Amino acid sequence: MATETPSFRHSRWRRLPVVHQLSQSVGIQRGMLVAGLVLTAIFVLTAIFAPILAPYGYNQLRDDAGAFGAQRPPSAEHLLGTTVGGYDVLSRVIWGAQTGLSVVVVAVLLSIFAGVALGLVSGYFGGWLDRVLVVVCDAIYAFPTLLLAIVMSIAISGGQSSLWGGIFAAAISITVVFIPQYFRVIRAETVRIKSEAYVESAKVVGTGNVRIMFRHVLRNATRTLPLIFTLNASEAILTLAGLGFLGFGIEPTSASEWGFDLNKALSDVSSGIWWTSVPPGLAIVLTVLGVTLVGESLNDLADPRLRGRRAVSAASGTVAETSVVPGGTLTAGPGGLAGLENEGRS
Amino acid sequence: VTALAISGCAGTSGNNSSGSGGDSITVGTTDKVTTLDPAGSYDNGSFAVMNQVFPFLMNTPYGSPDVEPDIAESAEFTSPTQYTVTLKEGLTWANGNELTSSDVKFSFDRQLAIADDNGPSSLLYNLDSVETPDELTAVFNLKQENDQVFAQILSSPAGPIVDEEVFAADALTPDDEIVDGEAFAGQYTIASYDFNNLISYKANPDYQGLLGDAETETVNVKYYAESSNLKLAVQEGDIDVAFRSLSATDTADLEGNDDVTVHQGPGGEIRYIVFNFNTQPFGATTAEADPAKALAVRQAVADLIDREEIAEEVYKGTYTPLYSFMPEGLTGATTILKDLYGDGNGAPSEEKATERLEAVGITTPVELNLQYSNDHYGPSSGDEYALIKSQLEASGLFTVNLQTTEWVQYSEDRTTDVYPAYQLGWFPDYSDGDNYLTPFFLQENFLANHYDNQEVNDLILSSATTVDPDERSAIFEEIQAKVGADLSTVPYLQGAQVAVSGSDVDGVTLDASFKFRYAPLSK
Amino acid sequence: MTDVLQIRNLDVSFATDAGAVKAVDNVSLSVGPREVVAIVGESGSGKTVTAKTILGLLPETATRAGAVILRHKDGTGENDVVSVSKDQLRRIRGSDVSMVFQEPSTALNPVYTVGWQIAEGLRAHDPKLSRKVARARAIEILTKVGIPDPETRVDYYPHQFSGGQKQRVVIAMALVLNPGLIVADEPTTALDVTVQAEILDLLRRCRDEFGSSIVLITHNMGVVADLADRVVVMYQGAVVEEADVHSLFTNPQNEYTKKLLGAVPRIGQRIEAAERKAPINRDAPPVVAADNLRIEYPGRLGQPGFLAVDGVSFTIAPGEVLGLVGESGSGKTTIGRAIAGLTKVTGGSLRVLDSQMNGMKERSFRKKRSSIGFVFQDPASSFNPLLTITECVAEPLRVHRKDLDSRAVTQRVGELLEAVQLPKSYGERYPHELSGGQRQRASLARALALDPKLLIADEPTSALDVSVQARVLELFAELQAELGFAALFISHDLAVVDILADRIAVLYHGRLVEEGTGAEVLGAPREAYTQRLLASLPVPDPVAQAERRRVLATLTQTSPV
Amino acid sequence: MPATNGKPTPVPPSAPTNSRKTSGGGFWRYLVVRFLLIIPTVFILVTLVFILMRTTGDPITAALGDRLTADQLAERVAAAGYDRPIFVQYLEYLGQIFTGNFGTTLSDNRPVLEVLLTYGAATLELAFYALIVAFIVGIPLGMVAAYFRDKTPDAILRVLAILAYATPVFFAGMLLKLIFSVWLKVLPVSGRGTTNTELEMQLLEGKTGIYLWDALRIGDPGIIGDVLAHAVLPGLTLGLLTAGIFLRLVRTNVIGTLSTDYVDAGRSRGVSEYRLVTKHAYRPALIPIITVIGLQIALLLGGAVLTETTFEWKGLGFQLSEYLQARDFVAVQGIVVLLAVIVALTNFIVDVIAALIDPRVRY
Ligand SMILES: Nc1ncnc2c1ncn2[C@@H]1O[C@H](COP(=O)(O)OP(=O)(O)OP(=O)(O)O)[C@@H](O)[C@H]1O
Ligand SMILES: Nc1ncnc2c1ncn2[C@@H]1O[C@H](COP(=O)(O)OP(=O)(O)OP(=O)(O)O)[C@@H](O)[C@H]1O
Ligand SMILES: [Mg+2]
Ligand SMILES: [Mg+2]
Repeated sequence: MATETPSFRHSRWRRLPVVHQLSQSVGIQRGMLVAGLVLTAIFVLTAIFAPILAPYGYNQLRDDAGAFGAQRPPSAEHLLGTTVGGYDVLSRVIWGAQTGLSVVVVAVLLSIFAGVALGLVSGYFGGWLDRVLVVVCDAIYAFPTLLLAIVMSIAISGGQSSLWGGIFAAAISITVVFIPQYFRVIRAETVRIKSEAYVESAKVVGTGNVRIMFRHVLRNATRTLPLIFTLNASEAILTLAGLGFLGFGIEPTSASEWGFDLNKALSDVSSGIWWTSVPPGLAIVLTVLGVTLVGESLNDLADPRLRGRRAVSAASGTVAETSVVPGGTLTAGPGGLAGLENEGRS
Repeated sequence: VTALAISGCAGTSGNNSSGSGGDSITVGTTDKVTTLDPAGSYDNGSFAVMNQVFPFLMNTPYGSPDVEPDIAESAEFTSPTQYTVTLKEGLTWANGNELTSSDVKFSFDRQLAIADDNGPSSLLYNLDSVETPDELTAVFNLKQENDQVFAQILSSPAGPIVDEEVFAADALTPDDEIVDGEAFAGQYTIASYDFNNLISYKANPDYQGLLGDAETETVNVKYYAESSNLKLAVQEGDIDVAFRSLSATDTADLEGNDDVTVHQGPGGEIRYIVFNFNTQPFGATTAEADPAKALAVRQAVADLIDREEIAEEVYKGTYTPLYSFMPEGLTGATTILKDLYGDGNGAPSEEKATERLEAVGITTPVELNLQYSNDHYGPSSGDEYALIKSQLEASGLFTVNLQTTEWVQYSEDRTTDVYPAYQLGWFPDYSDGDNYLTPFFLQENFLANHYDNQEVNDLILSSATTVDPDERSAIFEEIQAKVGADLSTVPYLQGAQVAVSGSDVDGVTLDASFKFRYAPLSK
Repeated sequence: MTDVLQIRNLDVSFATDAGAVKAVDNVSLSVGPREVVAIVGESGSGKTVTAKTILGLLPETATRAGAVILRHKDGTGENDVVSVSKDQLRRIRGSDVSMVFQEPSTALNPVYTVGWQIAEGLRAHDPKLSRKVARARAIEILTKVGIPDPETRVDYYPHQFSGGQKQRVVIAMALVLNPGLIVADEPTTALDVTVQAEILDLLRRCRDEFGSSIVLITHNMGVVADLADRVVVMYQGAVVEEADVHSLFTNPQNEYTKKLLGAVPRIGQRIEAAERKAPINRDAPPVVAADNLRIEYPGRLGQPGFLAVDGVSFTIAPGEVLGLVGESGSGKTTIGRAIAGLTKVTGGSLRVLDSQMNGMKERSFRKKRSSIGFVFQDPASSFNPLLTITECVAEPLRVHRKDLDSRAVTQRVGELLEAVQLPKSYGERYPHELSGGQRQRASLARALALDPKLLIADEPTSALDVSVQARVLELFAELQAELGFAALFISHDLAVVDILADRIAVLYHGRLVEEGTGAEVLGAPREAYTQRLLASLPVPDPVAQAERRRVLATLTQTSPV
Repeated sequence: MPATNGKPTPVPPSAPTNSRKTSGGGFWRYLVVRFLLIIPTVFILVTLVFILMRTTGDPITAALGDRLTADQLAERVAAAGYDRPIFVQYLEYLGQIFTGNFGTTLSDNRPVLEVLLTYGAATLELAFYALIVAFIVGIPLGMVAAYFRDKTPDAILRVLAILAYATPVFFAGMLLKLIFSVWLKVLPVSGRGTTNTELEMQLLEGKTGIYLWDALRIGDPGIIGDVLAHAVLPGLTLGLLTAGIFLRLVRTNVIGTLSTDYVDAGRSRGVSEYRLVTKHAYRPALIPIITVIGLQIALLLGGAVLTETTFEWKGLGFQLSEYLQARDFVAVQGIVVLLAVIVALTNFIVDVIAALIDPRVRY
C-alpha cells in the first residue's frame, strides 16, 4: 500500500498487508485489530482443521454406541448436545466454519476477478460500455442483496446437492451480488488513476492501452481490495446464513451450514432448547464480528486521517531532512470506504 | 400407536345444541389459502376454508372416512352412467339466493370450463355432463359405468357447490367478490376476510346438511408463517386451537404443558420411496438388468427401514409407521408390508434382507442413489433421509448416495428417469382407498416409474365399479397384497393429524375424513 | 510585557509511522504590538507547526515543550498557550489570537453561509449575542474587508465567492473579534499575483486600521518584502536568522538566508547559456504552429461547453523556448495538453511536428510521440508509485526503442540520470524515496529519454521550493542549450518564464493578449493586463517593492474595476 | 485595455453567480435527468429477474409436481404458454407492464397490484419504524463515537455497532423472542396486532394497511397500544441492524470532516468542541451520509425479508420468499418491480435532498 512513510523500508514480512497494519497500529485501534485477527484466525483454523477438531462428522447420526438421539442436552459425549435431526451440535458448528470459509473464498475470489476485470476495462475505456455497465451495476447494487442472492440461488441450484455443488451455488449467488461492489471501487479508482500524471505521462510517451492498464492502472487500483475483501467476507457469511435460514442454502447431508442449523433450531428455542441455536448463532456473530473488526481496522489504518499513532516524548525525534511528500495517500474520500464506494455513482 | 387410528372423535356430538353464541374461538394455522374459488385451488389450506363455508353434495360425517349425502336428500346411481343427486328442499345461500340444482350444474360445469392450472378439475375425469331435470335434481352423466369413487369426488376439492349469481362461469372469481357476495352455504359464512392473515367465520343458521349446526358463533382463523410462532401463540393462549402444522419438537414440548391438550388423529398424508423400475439397481435399462435382483433390492430396502425409529426420532410421533399403501383408518387398509417384510412385527430385519440379496446372488453392498426434496415435504426431510441412509447402511448391505434437489427441478427429473429411487408424499383428494391406488399403480400413472402389473391394473379398474362395499374392500386388500409383493413403492410413514388446543376447548375432531371442521369446537 | 506574543524555546515533535519527527527545534521569537513578523523558510521547515502552536491547534500526535506566551488584547494579562486549560484556550482563540489559513477554499465550511460562520466566532465568545446583532456585525466586517454588497453576500455560501473574495472572508472571520494577533499561514499562496497584491493590501490595513499584530508565514520573499516589519528565517525546524526587513534584504547574515535570497527568481535574470548547440531556426518549419486554436470542454448533461482556449495563434520554431504565462484558469495547461495530444482540439488548427492535431487519430500520432517530451507540474504524482525510478525513466525506451535490449536500456537510463545530475544508484529507489526536486529531475530525464524535438513543461517548478526551483531551472536551461529541443514552458510566474524563455506569450481568459521577447513583454508591456500582472509581482526588495506598490495603485485607479 | 478582452477585472473568471438554488433552471434539468435514470435501473432489474425466474421452472410444476402425470403437466404448461421462447414471453410481459397491467398472481389468483398495495403498506410501516430507530440511535451515537474517537466510549460503541450488524436478523429475532416472549412474557412476538385489533382494522372504511395510521384513525388507545407493542420487536431488530450501519457511517464521515481546515478554522475562533462536532463537522458529513443512506434502503428491504419472516410480519419481503418458492413469477416480478422502483425512487430523492443540502451542488 502506498501509505508507507517516506524513506523507511521494512523487511518484506513487515510490508505484508495485514502485518504491516498491525505493526502500525496503536492503542485501541490495535486492540480492535488484534481482537478481529484472533477471531478470524480461530474461524480460519477451525475451518481448516475441522476434520481433526470435530468429534463427529457433520452428517453423522450414530457411532458405535448407537444413534445419538435427537435434541439431547449437552453431555460428555456431546458437549453441545444434539440437534433436532440427531446431529452433534459441536461438530456441526465446527464443520460449518469450513463451509463458511469455502463459500467466502470462492465467492470473493470470483467476484474480485470478475469485478476487477469489468471495473478496469469499463473505467479505462469509458464510452457506452462503461455507461451500460455502470447502470447495470448500479441497478444490481441498489437491489437488496439477499433477495438477489435468493433468486440467483434458485436459478443456479437446480440439481446441485453435492458439497461443492452447493458451495458453488451459494458462492455464485453471492458473487453476483458482490461484483457490482468491486466493479464500482475498481472503476472509481481506475477513473481517478487514469487522470493521474503518471498515466498521462505514459500516454504522452505513446504507451499502448493494454500496457498502461496492466502496468500503471491495475496495480495502483487494487490497493483498496484487501479492505473490501474483509468487509465483503463478513457480508458473504451473513448472506450465506440468510440463504440457509430461508432454505435456499446448502443441504445438511452434504455440508454443515450455520444458517440452516439456525432455521432447524427455530422451534427448539420456544421449547427451551437453547443449545441447538445459540452455538451456530454465536459462531456467525463472532466470525462476522472478527472479520468486520479486521476490515474496519484496516480501513482506519489505511486512512492517515483515521490512523492513531503512538505518543512520543516531548522534543524527541530527528528533524526531517527533506520536504518529501509521499506519492499520494490512500484517502478514500470523506466517507472512508463508504464514500469511496459512492464515487462510482453518477 | 394404534389408539389414535380411528377414534379421536370423542366429543363430537351436539348436532342439536343450538350453537352457543357469544363466545368466539380462535384457530391458528400455518396452512395457506391460495384462493377461495374451488376452481382455482387444489391444496389443503384452501380446501380447509371451503369445507367450512361451501356446501357439498356428499360429505364425510364426523368420525368416518366414508361419504354420505350432505345437502343432498339422496344420491345414487340411477343407471350405470347416471349418478342422480336430489337436493334437500328450501336450501338458500347466506345472501338469500336459492340454492338449486342449477347451482350444482353451474359449479361442475365451470370447474371443467375453467380447468385452472392450480385447480382440481382433473379429479372430474369421469364426468361427462350434468343435467338438471328440475330444481332439486342433478344428474351426473359419467363416462365410465358404476364409478364408485364418484361419490367421494363430490366431497373432494372438486366438489364444493358455488352460487351461480356470484361466481363467474368461465373465470376465477376473486376472493373479495365471493366474501362480499356472501356466496356461502356451509356451516359457516365468512364475516371478514384478510387474505392469509385472518378470517372471521360466523355460524350459518341456514345450513341444513349432514354435519349439523356450529357450536360456536364466531371462529377466527389466524394464519401463521412460522410454526414456532404458532406454537408460542397456542402456548400463550393467544389462540385456542393450533392445527397444522406444529413441528415435532413443538408438539413434544406442548405435550408436557398442562395448559394445552394435544390431540392426535389419523392423517391421510403418506410418505413413500418410489423405485424407478428402469434405473434402479438391476433395473430394466441398467447394464445388469435382472427383474429378480431388482425386486430383491426393493424388498431388502423394505426389510431394513425402521419406520418406528423415523417416526419417533424425526417426527416425535407426529407421523406414525405405515405398513401398507393405504393409510390406516381407511376402509380396506391392511398392514401387508408388516407381514411380508422385516421381522414380521414391523421392526427391521437385517437377516431377511441379507438372505434375500444372497438368494438372487447379489454382491453387497448395493449402491443406491436416493433422492429427496429438501423444500417440499417440510423441514424434516433432510433428517428423515439422513436417517434412512444410516439405517440402510448400518446393515452393510447398501451404500446410499443421498442427494437432494430443489422441488421444481425434482418434479421434472423424477418423471424423466433421472432418479433410481426417490422420496414422494401424497395427500388424498378424498378419503377413499382408491385415491391411494389408482394414481400410483394403474398403468400410465403419475409416478411414471415403469411399474406395470396387468393384474393390479385390472383389479383397480374393477374396484372402481364394484358397488358392494365389502366386495370392494376385498379387492383393495388383494391389490395391496399384490403391490406389496411387487413393491413399486415402499410406503413408510403416515402423517398423524395433530391439533393443540387450550384445555378449555372441546370438540377437536380429527378423523379419517382428514377434514378439520370448526363447527364442533366450543369452550 | 509589551510583546503581543513571545515564543520561548519551543520544541514540537510528531509521532509518525516512521517514529518520532521533530518539526520545531528550540524556536524563540516575539511579536510586538502592530508589528508584522514574517516567518520564512522552505517547505517543511516548521513554519506551519509554529503557527499552529500559537493557537494550540496541534494534532494529538504532537508533543511540545517550551512556552508560548500570549498577551490579552487589552493588555490586562497573559497566558501560556502550552499550559492553559482547554476552556481557557478556547476563550483565547478568536479573541486574543486568530488565524488566516492558506487555502481559503478549504478553510470555509461549504455548507454554511459566510454570515453564519462569522457569527459562530462571535457567538463562541458571547453566547447571549442575538442573531440580529451577530448578523449586523458580520455585514460590518464584510464591508470592512472589501466585499461588495455585503448585505446580500452575507447569506452567500463560500462557493459563491471568488478565490480572492474567499480569502477576504477568511480574514474577516479572523478580524471580527478584533484579536490582538493574527496568524496568517501562507495567506496568498493559492492566489494569482494580481489577487495576492490585493490581499496583501488588506492585511496591511488590518494592522493599520485594526491595530492587530500579524505573524505572516510565507515562503515568498516578495511577500515578505511587501508586508513584513521583521523577518524570522527558519531552517529545518530552527530559527537561523532574525532581523528587520531592510537589514535582512540588504545584508543577510546567515549562509542559508543568503542562498535563499539568491535563489529567488527575478525579472531580467535570464540565464544566457554560453553557446547553444542548435540556435533558433526561424526559417525551418515550426515545431508547433497554432492558428486560431480553440479548445472547448464539453458541458455535462447537455449543458453548453466551456471554451478554455479561444482563438489563440502562435508558433514555436525549432530550438526555441516559448514561455506561456497567465493567471489561473487562463488555459495554459489546456494548450500544453492539446499539443501533447491529451486534450482534443475543437477548432482552428494546431500543427505539431507536421501533424494536424485537430481530428488527430491516436494510432497515426503515436510514432510522433517519441519526439515529444512532457514534464508535469507535480513531481510527486507524475511517477507510478509502484515502479522504481529506472523503470519509470525506461518506459519511453521500452515503448519506442524495441531494438534496445534491457542492458542497453539500463545503460541509457544511467546516462539520462547523470545528465540531470542524479546519481545512477537513485534509479533503484522508488519515487517516494526521492525529494521533490530530485523527482522533478527524474521527470526531466524521462521526458528527454528519446531525445525529443519538443518538450512541454507545465509549471514544472511551481511545487518546489525556491532554492530547489532555481537548481531545476538552471538544469533545464543547460539541457536545452545542450540538446537544442524546442520547448513550451508554462508558468504563472513571470520571473520564472523570463529566466528561460526566448519569447513570452501572455494568456488571459483563453486569449493571447501579448506576445514577444522577454524584453518586449516585460520591459515595455503594451497591454494593461500585462502591465498589471507585472506590477502585481512582488519583488524581494522592500524598497523596490514599495515603489511597485505605488505603481500598481495608480494602475488600478486608472483601470475600471 | 486590450480591445478584444472587454474589461479585465481582478476577479478570476469563475465569478460568483448571484442566484441561489435554481441557477437558470439547471436544477430542474438535473431533477428530470436524474429522474429518468430510474427507468434503466428498473428495466434492468426487471429483465434480470424475468430471465432468472423463467429459467428456474414454472409455477404449475411447482404446485402440482407430485399430483399430475408428466403429460398432464406438460399440457398445462403449454396451455399457459410457458413453453414458448423466453424472448416472446419477455416482450409480452414488458407490453403488459407498459400498460400498467401487472397481471394476476399465478399461485393465488390475486391482482398483483393489490398484493403490492397490501404488503407494501406493511413493509413501509416496518421500514418506517426501523428508520426511526436507526436515526434516533445511530446518528447521535455516531457523533458521540466521533467525538470520543479512539477512546473507550468509541471502542464500545463501535463494537456494539458491529455486533448489531454481525448478528443475523433471524438470530436476533430468536433471542428476542426467547427473552421477551418466553421468559419475560411482555411483548408479542409475532404478527402486527392481536386478533381483535385486526378484526377492528378489517371493519375500518378506507383502511390503508398501515396499521399505526389505521389505529390512530380508529382512535382506540387499546388498539394503538397493541399495534405499537407488536411493532417493538421487529422495529428494534431491523432498526438496530440499520442503526449499527448508520453509526459507523456517521462516525467515519464526521471524523473525516473533523480533520478539515474549516473545522480547524472554527476551532481557531474559539468554537467549542461540542459545537464543532454537532454543527461544523456534522452538516458537511451529512451529504455523503445521506447518499449512502439511500443505498441502505436496499439493505433495509433485504433485512426486511428476514425480519418479516421471523416476526410474522406479513409484508413484501415475507411474501416475496413465499412466491419465490411457488415459482409465481408474475408475483415475484411484480414485487421486484415495486422494490426496484422504491429503491430507485429513494435514491433519486436522496440525491435531490443531497443536492438541496449541499449548496455547492447546483446543476
Ligand atoms: N501532523 C503531523 N504529523 C507528523 N508530522 C508532521 C505533522 N505536521 C507537520 N509535520 C512535520 O513537521 C515538519 C514541519 O512541517 P510544517 O507544516 O510546519 O512545514 P512548513 O514550514 O509549514 O512547510 P510548507 O511550506 O510546506 O507549508 C515537516 O517535516 C512535517 O512533515
Ligand atoms: N477537463 C475539463 N473539463 C472542463 N473544464 C476544464 C477542464 N480542464 C480545465 N477546464 C477549465 O478550462 C479553463 C482552463 O484550464 P487550464 O487548466 O488550462 O488553466 P491553467 O491556465 O493551466 O490554470 P492553472 O494556472 O490554475 O493551472 C479553466 O477555467 C478550467 O476550469
Ligand atoms: Mg505550511
Ligand atoms: Mg495549469
